[in-house]
Amino acid sequence: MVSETGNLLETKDLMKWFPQRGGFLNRAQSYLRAVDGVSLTVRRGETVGLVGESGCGKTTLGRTIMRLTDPSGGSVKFEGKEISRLRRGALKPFRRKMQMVFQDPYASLDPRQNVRSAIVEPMRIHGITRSKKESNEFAEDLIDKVGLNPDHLSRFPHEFSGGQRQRIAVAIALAARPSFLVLDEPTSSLDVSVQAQVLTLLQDLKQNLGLTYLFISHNLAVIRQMCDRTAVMYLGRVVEYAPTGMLFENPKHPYTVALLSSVPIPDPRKRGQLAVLSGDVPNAVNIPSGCRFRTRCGFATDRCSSASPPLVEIEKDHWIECFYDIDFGRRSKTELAS
Amino acid sequence: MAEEARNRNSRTGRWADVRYMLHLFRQNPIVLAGAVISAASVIIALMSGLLVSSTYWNHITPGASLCWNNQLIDWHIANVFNCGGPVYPLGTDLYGRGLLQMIIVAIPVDLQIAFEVVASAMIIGTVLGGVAAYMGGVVDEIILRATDIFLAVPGILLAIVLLVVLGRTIPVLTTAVLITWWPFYVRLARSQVLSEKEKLYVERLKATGASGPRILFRHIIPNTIYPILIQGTLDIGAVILTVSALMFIGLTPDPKYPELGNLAKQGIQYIFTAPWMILFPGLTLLIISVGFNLLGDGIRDVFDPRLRR
Amino acid sequence: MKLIVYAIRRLLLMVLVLFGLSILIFYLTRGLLPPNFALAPYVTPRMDDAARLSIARSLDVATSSCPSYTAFVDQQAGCIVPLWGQYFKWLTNVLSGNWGYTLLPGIAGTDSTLHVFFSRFPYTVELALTGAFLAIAIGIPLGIVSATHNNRLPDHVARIFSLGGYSVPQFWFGAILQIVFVLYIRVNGVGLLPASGALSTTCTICFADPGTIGTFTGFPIIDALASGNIPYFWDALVALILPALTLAITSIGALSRIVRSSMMEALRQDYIILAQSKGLKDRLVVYKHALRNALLPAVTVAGLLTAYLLGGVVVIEIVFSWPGVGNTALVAAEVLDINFLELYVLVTAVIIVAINLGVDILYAKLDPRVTY
Amino acid sequence: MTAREEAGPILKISDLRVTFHTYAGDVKALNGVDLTVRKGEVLGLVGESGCGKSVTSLAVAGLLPPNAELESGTITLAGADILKMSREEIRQKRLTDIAMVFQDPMTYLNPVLTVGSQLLEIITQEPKLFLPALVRHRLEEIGPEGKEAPALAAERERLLSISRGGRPGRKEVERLARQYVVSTLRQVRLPDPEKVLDMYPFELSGGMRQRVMIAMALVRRPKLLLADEMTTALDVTVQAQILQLLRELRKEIDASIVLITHDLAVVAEVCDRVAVMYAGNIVELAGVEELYSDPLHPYTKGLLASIPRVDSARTRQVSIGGSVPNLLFPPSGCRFHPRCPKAFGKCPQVKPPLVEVKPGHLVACLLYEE
Repeated sequence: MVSETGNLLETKDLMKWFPQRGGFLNRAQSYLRAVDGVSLTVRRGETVGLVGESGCGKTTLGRTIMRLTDPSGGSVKFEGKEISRLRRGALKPFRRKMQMVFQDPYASLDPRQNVRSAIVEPMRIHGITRSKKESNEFAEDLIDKVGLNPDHLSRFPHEFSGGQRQRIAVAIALAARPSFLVLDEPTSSLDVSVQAQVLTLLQDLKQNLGLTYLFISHNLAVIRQMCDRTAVMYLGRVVEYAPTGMLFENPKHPYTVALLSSVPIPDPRKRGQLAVLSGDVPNAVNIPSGCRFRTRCGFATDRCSSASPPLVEIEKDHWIECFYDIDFGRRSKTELAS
Repeated sequence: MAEEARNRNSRTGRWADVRYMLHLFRQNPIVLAGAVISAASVIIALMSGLLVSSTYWNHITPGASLCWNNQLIDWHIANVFNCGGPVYPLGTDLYGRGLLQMIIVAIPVDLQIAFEVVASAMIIGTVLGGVAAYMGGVVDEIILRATDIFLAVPGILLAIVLLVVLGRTIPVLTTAVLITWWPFYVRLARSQVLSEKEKLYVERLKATGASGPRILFRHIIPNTIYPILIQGTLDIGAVILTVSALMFIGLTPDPKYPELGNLAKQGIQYIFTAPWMILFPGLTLLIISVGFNLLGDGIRDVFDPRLRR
Repeated sequence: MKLIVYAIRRLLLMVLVLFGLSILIFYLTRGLLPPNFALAPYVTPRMDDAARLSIARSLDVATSSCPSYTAFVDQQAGCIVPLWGQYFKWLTNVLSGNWGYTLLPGIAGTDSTLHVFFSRFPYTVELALTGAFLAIAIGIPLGIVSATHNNRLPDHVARIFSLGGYSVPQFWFGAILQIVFVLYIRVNGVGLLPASGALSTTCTICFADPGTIGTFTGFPIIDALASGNIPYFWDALVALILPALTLAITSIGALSRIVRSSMMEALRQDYIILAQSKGLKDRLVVYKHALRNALLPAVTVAGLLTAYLLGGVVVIEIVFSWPGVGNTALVAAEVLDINFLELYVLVTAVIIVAINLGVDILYAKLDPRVTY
Repeated sequence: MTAREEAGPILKISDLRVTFHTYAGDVKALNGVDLTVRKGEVLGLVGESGCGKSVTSLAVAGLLPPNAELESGTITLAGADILKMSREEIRQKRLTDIAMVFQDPMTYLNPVLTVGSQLLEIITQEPKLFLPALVRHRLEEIGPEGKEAPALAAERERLLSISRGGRPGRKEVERLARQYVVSTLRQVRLPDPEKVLDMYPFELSGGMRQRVMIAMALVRRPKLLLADEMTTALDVTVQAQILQLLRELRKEIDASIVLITHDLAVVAEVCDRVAVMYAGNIVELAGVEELYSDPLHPYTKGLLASIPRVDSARTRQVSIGGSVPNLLFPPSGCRFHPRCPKAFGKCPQVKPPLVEVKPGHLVACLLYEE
C-alpha cells in the first residue's frame, strides 16, 4: 500500500470471525464475519479515521488491533513487529504503547476507584514510575494536561460530568506514556457543546505529545474535522481509504457517496438534498457473494456478484474496492484495470 | 433526566449512599426495625455468657420439670403445673431448666453456625463463581456442573445423609449445611461477574495491560460484592431455620443441647400440656429470621440503583 | 426441530449430572461408612458368616481372596474391593432396582426397600404438590399486587405476609396451627381440623367412618375417587389442609418476591411508556404488557419450588405425622437404613432435574427471543 | 408556508413548571416553559441532555412519572386544558389526539408480543371509537360500485349496514382492524406488512422497528405527533430514510409534529420552526431559516458554532465552556449566565422573559431587552 517507513501500525488481511454456535454438539455452524480482511496502515503522527454504520465492524477492528480479542486471521504489525499472535508476557510492552479510549466514559471507569488510583494503576502495571511520589506528580501533571485540576484526583467517577469523565479516561490512557491511541467513538455519548471541548483537547494532546490516533466514529462530520486520512468500512471490509479531504470532496466508492449524501447538514437552505440509500445492511453471517455492497448499489453489474472487487489505488493515496471508476454526476462508469 | 443531573452533582458524591439509606429509613421504618432486631440478636449472642452461665444447659432440676409460674400469662390449660420457687419468666422445660435462660444460651449457638455457614459459602462462592465466570470455557463448565450436582438434591436430605454418616456433631452439621448452600453463591457470584466483566472498564483495564487476577480480584469482585453481601444477610435467617429444622427432627449431638430447634423439639410432645415450650423458641427463631430478612431487603433497596428516584 | 435438539442435549447433560450425583452419594454412604453397612439390606439375621461373605463377594464389596467374614468386617488388607471397583456393581444394582430389604423397625427384612419407598412416596408427592399449588396460587397474585401498589398499603401487607412466611420456622408454624385448630377452635368436643396423619376421623368436619378404598395409583385422594368413596376422599382432603397450608405459607415468600421484583422491573421498562402513550387502559398495560414479561422468571421459580418441596417436606411430615417418605427417612436415619436414604435422594434428584428441564423448555416456548 | 404561519395553535403551553422530587433533592426540570405549536407545522424542539425537552413532551401526554410535580402552567390541546383532565380523559386524548414516537424502538416495543398484537390492541380495546374510520377505509379500498366480484359487493353491503348503525361481530372488527393496520404499515413504506404483523420486534431491523412505532402513532390519526429523538438511535443511511418518510408523511396526514432532538442538522432538514431549550427554559424560538442565519441567544450561537460540519474542511472546533448545570442546584437568574461569554451584571439576578424581538423571532436574553 504505502512505503514501509513511517508506518506505526499496519494490518494485513486482518479477520475476526465470531462463530455462531448451535446444533447438537454446539459446534460453530456459521460465522459472523465482523472483520473480514482489512488491510490498513497508520503512519506515525497522523490521525486515521475509521467510519461506518453500526455493525460494519469498526469497533471490532479496533478491539482486534488492541488484541482485546484474538484475530481469526491476518496480521497486525506495530512498529514493524508482528503482535497478532504474541502471548500475554510478550504483548505487555506493546500494551503500554497502545492505549484505548472508549465511547461511554462512565462505563469505562471503575465506579469504586478514585481518579488518582485509576491514573496511577497503568503506571504501576508497566513500572513507569519508581516511587509513590513520582506517580502522584505524574498523575497531577496528567490531570492538568487534560484540563482538570489536582483536587479532582481524590474524587470518584460519579462525581463528574460526561465531558470531565472522558477527560479522565484520556488521562488514564496517557498514564502509560503510549505512542498510539485507539479512540472508539470518544465523543458519541457527549452533548454537542461538550463534544467540541473534548475534540479540541484530543487535537492539542496529539500535537503536544506527538501521538498517533486511530479515530473510530460513526459521525462523518467529526471524522472530517479530526482525521488526516479516513477509511470507510462496510460489512467488515474497508471499501475506501483516502486522505480525508479527498474522500469527502471526491468520494469514489458508491457506498461512500451514499453515506456522505445521507448526512443532514445543519443549514436549512441545504435541506431536501439527502439521497436515500434503500434497504438495510445485510446480515454479517450471510454476506452477499462478490462485492458485498452490490445488493444496495445502484451501479452493480453481473460482474459484481461473481467476483470480489480488488483494492485499487485510483489516484495517489486514494484506494477503493470497486471494479469501476464511477462518475456520480453523469452516472456513468468505466472499468478499472486491476 | 434526574439521573443525569444527580450524577453530575459533586455535592451529593460519596455521601449519596449514606443519605439515601437515611432517606429509606425515614420512608420505611420496617427496615430500621430489621436493623435493630439483627443488631439486638448479635448483641445478645455476644453477651450470652455474661447473662447465663454457658454450662447452664447441662444442669437438671428434676423438681421443676415443665412448670409455669409467671402470673402474667394464664394458659387456660387444665394441668399447667406451678412449681413455685424462683420465677421462670418463660416457664421451664422437661429438664427443669428455665426456658428464657436456655434461649439466651441457644441464640449464640444458632448465630455462630449461621455466620460460619454464610461466610464460608460467600467466600467459596465468590472465588469459584468469579473464576468460573471470568475464565469461562472448560473451567466454567466443570464448576457449573459441580453446582448442578449439589443443586439437584434438596439441601435438607443431603444434610440428613451427612449427619447420619459422619455423626451428629456441630462441625458436621455446619459442614452439611454449608455443602447444601455454597452452590447458590457460586451461581450468584458467577452471574454477577458475568455481567460485570462485560462492562467497559474491564475492557479498558485489559487494554491497559492489567493481568487477569488483578482485574478479577481488584476490580470486578469488589464491584459485585454487594448483591452477595445482601444475599448473605438474607441467608442468615434461612440458615438458622435450616439448622433448627435439622435439630428439630432429631439430628442433635445431645437431647439437651441448647439450640432453638432442639428446644422446640422437646416441646412438640407437650404441645397440648406445655405449649410455651415450643412457642418461645420458635418465636425467637421467627424474630431473628425476620430481623435479618428485613435488613437484607432494606440493604438491597439501598444498593438497587433502579429503585432510586 | 431445533427445540428437540436442545431438549436432547439438555437430557444428556441431565444424565451427566445424575451420574455425578450418584458418585457423590455413593462416596458419602459407602466411602465414609465401614464396608459391612453395605451388606445390611441384603442379609438376614439367620445367615451364617459364610453366606454373608458370599453376599459381600456378590456385591463386589469383598474380594474373592478374602479368607473369612471376620476378616472382611475387620477390613483386613486385600479383603475390601477398592471403592471405584464397588461403584459399578452398586450402580448396576441400583439401576436394576435391587435395593435389598428394608431395615425399618417392625418390617425389617420382610419388605423390599423399593416397595416401602414407593408405597409411601405418593403421600409425599400429594402433600408437596398441594403445597406448591397453593403457594403458586397465592404467591403470584401477591407479588403482582405488591408491585402495582409499590410502597402503599397493599404492598406493605403483602410484603409482611411473604416475609413472615419466609422467616417462620416450618415446624413451629405447623405446631401453632395445630394448637389453634385442634386445641382452641373446638366444635362438638373435637378440634375443627385434624391434627395429624393422612386420614383423620377425629375432627369436626371429618366423616367418622370413611370405610376403605382400593389401591390403584397409591395416591389416597385419587384412589378414593376411583373407588367412588366420597367420605374417604373428603377426609383425605381435610387432612391435607394444615400440612399443605404450612408448606404453602412458608414457601410463598420465594415466589412473591421474585414476581414483585420482576414485575416492578417490567413496569419500569420503556415499552410500558409506549403502551401508555398509545392510550391503552391501565388494565391492559399491567396485565398484557408487564405481566407477560414478568411471569417469565416466575415460571422458573415456580418449577424449582415444586421440585424442592418434594424433598423439603421432611420437617412438615414429622410435625403432622404424615405417612410419607420424609417421615420414614428420619426413622431410616435412626436405624442407618442407608439404602432408603440413597433411594430418596436419587429419586428426588431425578424429579428435580426433570422439572428443571421441563421449565427450561417451557421458558424457551414462552419467550420468543430465546434461541437454542 | 405563510398559510401555515397564520393557522391557529393546536397546542399551547404556558408557564409550565415541573419539579422532580428525588431523594437527593428537588430537580427543577422545567422552569416556566412557553410554547405554541401551530396546526400542520413541524416544530423542532432542540437542546442538550437534561434541558427538559423530553419532560415537556411527557407532560403534554400526561405521562410524567409519579415523582414529578406540576407546579404551575397550562397545556391547552385544541382548546382543552390537559392539566385539568382526569386520568381517564387524558388516556382518551392519548388514544385519539396525541401520539408519541420514541428514540430506541428496540426497548420501546414489547419484546414478547408480536408487532401485530401491539398494533391491533390500540383498536380492539375500544373498537367503537375506530369503527367508522375502519369502515370508511375499507369502503375506499373496495372502491365505488361497479363490476367487482360478488364477494366484494356483499362485503360492501355489510359495511354499509354497519355504517348505518348495524353492529359488527368480533371477527368482523378484527378483520377490519387488520386491514386498516396493514394499510397503515404500507403508509410507512414497510415492505410485506402482512408478514411483519406476525413477527416479533427482535426479528426486525432498526429502521423497520422505527417504522412500526410510527405506524402505531398514525393508526390513531392524531392531531399532534410528539417525536422524541426519533432518529437518534439509527444509522445515518436509515436516518435519511426515516427523515424522507417524515417529509412525505407530513403531506399525507394533518397532524402537527413536534420533533424533539439534540441534532441541529436533523432540525434543519425537516422543521418549519425551531425552539431551543436550555436547562428547563425555551431560550429562543424562530423560523428555521431565521434561526440558523441569525441566531440571537448566546447559547444558540455557541451551539451552532460547535457542531462539527461534514460540508466544510477542517477547522478548529469552537465550543461553549463548562457543562450543562445540575438542576438540583440551578444557577440563579438566567440559567445560562455561568457559561455565557456575554453575561453582565443583571444576568445572575433576573430571569429573562421570552420576548419577540423581531416578527416571529422570540428570545429570552437580557441583551435584547429594550
